[in-house]
Amino acid sequence: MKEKKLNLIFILFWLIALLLVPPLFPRYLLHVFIIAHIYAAFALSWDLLAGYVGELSLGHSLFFGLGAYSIGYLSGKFGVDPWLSIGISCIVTVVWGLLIGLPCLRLRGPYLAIVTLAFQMLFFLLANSLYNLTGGEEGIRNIERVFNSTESYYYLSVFLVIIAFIICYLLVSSKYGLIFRTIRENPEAAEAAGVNIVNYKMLGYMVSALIAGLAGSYQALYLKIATPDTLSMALTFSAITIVAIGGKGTLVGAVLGSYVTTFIFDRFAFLKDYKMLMYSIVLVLCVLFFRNGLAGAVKRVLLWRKMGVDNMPGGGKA
Amino acid sequence: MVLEARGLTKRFGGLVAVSDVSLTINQGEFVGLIGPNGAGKTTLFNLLTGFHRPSAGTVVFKGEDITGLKTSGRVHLGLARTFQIVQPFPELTVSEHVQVGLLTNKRKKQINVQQEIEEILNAVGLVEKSNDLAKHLSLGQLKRLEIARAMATGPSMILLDEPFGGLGQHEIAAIQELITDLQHKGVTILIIEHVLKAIMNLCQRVIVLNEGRILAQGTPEEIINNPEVVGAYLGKTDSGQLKKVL
Amino acid sequence: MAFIQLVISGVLQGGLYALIALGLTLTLGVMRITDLSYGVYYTLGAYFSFFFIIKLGFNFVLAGILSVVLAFLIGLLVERLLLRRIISDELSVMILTFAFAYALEEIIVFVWGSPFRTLPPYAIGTLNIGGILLEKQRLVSFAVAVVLIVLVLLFLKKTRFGKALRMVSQQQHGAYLVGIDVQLIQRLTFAVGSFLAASAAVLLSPIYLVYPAMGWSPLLKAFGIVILGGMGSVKGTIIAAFALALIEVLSSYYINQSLSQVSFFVVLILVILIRPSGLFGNREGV
Amino acid sequence: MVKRNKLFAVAMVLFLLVGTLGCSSQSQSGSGDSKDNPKQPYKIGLLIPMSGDAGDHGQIMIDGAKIAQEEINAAGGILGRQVELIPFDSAANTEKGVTGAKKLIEQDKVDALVGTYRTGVALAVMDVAADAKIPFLISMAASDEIRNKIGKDNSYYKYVFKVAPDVADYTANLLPFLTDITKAKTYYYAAENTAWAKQLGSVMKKQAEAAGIKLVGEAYVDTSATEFTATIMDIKKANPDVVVCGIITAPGVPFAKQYYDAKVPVPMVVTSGVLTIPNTIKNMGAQSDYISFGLFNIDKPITDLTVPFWEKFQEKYGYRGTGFNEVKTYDSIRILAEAINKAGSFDKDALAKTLETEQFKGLAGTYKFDETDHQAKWGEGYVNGVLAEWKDGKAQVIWPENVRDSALIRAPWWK
Repeated sequence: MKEKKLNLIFILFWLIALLLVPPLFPRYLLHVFIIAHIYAAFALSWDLLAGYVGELSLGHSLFFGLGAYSIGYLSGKFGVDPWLSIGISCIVTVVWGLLIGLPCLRLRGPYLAIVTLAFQMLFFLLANSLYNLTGGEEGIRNIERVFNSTESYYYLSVFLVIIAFIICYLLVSSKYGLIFRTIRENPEAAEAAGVNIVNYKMLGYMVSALIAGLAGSYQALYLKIATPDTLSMALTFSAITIVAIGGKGTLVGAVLGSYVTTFIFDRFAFLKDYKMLMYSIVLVLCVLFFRNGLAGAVKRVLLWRKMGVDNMPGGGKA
Repeated sequence: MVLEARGLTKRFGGLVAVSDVSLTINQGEFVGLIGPNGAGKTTLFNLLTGFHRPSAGTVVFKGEDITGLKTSGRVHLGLARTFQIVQPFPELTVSEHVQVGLLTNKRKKQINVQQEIEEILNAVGLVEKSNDLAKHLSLGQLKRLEIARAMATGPSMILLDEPFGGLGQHEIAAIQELITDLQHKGVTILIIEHVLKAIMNLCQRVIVLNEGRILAQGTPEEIINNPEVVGAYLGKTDSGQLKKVL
Repeated sequence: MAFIQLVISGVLQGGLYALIALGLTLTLGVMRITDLSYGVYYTLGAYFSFFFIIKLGFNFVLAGILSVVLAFLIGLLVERLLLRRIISDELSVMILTFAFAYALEEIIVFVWGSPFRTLPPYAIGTLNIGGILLEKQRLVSFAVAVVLIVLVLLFLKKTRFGKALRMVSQQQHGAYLVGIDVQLIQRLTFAVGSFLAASAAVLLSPIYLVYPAMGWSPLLKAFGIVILGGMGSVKGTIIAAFALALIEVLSSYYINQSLSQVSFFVVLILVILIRPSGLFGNREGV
Repeated sequence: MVKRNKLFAVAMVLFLLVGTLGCSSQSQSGSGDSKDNPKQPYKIGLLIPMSGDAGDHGQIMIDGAKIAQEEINAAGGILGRQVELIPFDSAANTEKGVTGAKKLIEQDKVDALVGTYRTGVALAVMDVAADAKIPFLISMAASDEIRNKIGKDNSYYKYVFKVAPDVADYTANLLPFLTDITKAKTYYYAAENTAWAKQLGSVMKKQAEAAGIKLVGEAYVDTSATEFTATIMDIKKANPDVVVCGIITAPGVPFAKQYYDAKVPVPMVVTSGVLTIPNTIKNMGAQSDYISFGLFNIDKPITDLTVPFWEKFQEKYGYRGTGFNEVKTYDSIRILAEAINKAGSFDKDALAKTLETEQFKGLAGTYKFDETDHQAKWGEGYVNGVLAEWKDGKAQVIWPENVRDSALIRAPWWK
């Protein structure tokens, strides 16, 4: 139960730090923070599936894009109130999560990975080619402006990422978290212990879709446009990288990883072509040698004197 | 009658692993399932517990046709199992293994989970290991953990797949005791075991499977003296030799 | 007439699809991993032959042989240095191979740049047999692909290595017990997969074109074919490859040309949903 | 378990550290607002893709931009201020594009923005530029939607101008091939299944019909297609006088090769993209022969700037320009400099007024922006393109007549 209190302390500290950002930092960095928060929320949704349920969603940007396009349609095309649009687009992504998850989650490992990838590619293709419906490369525009100042968008992004974190945290620290981990560790044994794995995977999948969709619709709201980029494989790739760098199955890792990679990307913008190379090599090395990521490294440094690191309960599966 | 199988058949491609098996097991009974390697024992277990769908035949548990039910659904009805090759959750603690079983137990109100975990761990003798990760346990401890997890689901029948496999005399005795306790609590038990000696003492009835079919069933005494069983186990040798093996 | 022309085109295409998918099906069957970097060996094969033909001026045959041999060696190295460390962790393998595919793409951009490249044709012109047009290049590529596939099949059937490979594919634990060096078999199979992907690229890059992201599309096609045919079933893979190519060509003429890719995804998704074990797979529970 | 406390403490420290890092480097680079100061360079932010699938375009754009920068600086700069270029890799991604625009405007304090390759990026960046009241010259992104958006709210997008040709200009560029060169009565449109190619197709149809040319068939193929037997059979069945090709990405090459091998008896003209780039054609051998294509510029005396630019480019970088990226980036920067020089001040409103009213010389002709939607005008007397044909790996200009190398070279099997 101590852990719960400590996580609350983390959120509190984090929140205070985030509130200090606008007065202390120049305006451009607010934008970078906003982007980092969008990625953090998206990475959290991916980590929930990969790090806790143990399912690799290779087409995860599908839900990000669905969120973005939903708000694009509602606000940009039909002039629905943007706040209402966010709510509706969350429902839309959850329904899509259900539609896709329902048949797919019976499948395991490679099949699920490939089917989610196929769905994402299909939607990406359609977004690019169905001009009348999706605007093709131009995307869907004219999403209503909700704030005039970057600060307000920033606070909204803080709200978004904290909400995403809390949802994920509450889920994984409840009995559902334990059940998710049994599915990750050994699905057959979980089933034999009475876990209806399809139902629980479905739950994880829908919550994950909800958060990814929320991140996507926030991005569309902020940029006032939804383009096929939101459905791209590169976006999924960045979520995977963020989680791999931050530490899989820790949640804190997704947040840390997002700050680190976004700021590194920003600092090293001058590297041009090489930064993607650097990025992907870092990812390969993380998977090979640094499997618990930043969160794991922090844990290791703090605990190595006191007890064997391997004995840490609740740690992510290596 | 708790569990009944009628005409169970399982084909993998061209291979028939289980062929037209019918059996009944009564409330509170302790039944052994033996047979040479590749006889289809584990496949039969998988059919009974829902890991495999039968190619033909039905499974009835407590009067309900469960042929189409998933494994977890059968567990909720009170049909639990253990695995031949232990299947722990490596990164979960021992108490979490038990907790999962309790969480999914829908027939029972959860009043004091912590206390129940302790009780079960006490029963299997893992209480001092309750905060250890499963990956740090020995094989004997893992075998007991399997049984603890199955017990936590509140079963009225347990299917044990070689609970003594790979263990030493001492550990076998401990698990034997655990199983006997279970039986005394009224749990029906179906057990696959290679250590025949162990189950010959425990079982009230033994079913022999060979090449996917039921070869014989009866009391342990009848089985040992059945020439067909002897043939299946040892080719064309005499029953004296089988008795020596047993 | 139109129908015959289309069927012939579909068959010619199908041979190459089969070649690409064969390597993946072997890897999946023997290693039990989802190799998302499979397309990279296709890309590498194309860039190697580009390098040998254009930069060094080698002839096509020599360049092709060198390219596939290099791809084979890289496959060996990747298996040894990267995959072996984490092979038991399914999720890590997928993330690693996905990341590796990205990294290699970036390395190719770094070394050769990102523009489109083309290669000269190895056989120019078209045969006209009673109104049916047969491009010589596609005929040659089909012939080589068929020879390679037959060689692989013979190899699996006749040689000791092939038998061991099939044993590992069917019963990994059993293979251990009878004293087969499973690691060695897996490593060689992975390299053979790289070899097959690269050889498809060598045959196809003079017909298509060469660019860093070229490997993703064959990767998805190969996965689709393997899933259609049933994981680990060589026969199913080959039949599915031809079936898919024929469906593509016929549907694009008789239905709509823009739908071949969409219909590919739709068919793939449908098959997985209705019959997850594929058309010829028999593995239980997926 | 208490140790977890430390974990989060360290996490927080890390988090703040990263933030401070960002802050400190910011304070170094944010070097004051001394605008209009003749000592300060005039900063132009270039938003271009340097990585991702449009990555190779970015370098060509920079190469073109650098020549403009050198020329302007050699001629004394913009009202005495030297030009400084600050590129940012937008990776052809909307979010990165907006990030780039914000960084260039808020951190690097650029005076103007030039660029964007993708329409989606341009549409998002337009708003950022308009909010910050920074002049933004769109150099490559072509869609009509950009000028529609400007036209609808002309006062908000006061400083946004579109140097890039419109969709209708891409097709107008091809039209002489049908009317003057081949005197076609019918054409077939083969394109890839993207919104861009579909837009091209519908605009082309309108323009062709106005010229009395009928569309007799069309095919939209996948962006990953490799096998075109069906398309070619359909073309033969439709029996057009000309094939217009809108397959501008990867499948363009196998299509052209198969088209050549199948000896389709009619000429083909390509709108832009992969088949117009010398690098692609280089190793295609005979299979690239007889492909005609539209370009925005080539080393012919279209204006007096053109030939010197192409020579300088070739000499400086050792490769030939593509006639798109480098030309439009160069022209955008030149226009910006010329407009400020003409306006005689750095005042943005004066600049916008000058851009709206005056004419400017570029490589591709004379730029005159529409007063309401700020689109550079196309046609005789304004900006215009050229048509060329590949033969033996070289681009032979076939139109307009005053600069052409030769008439259309006919393949032996054409009807």
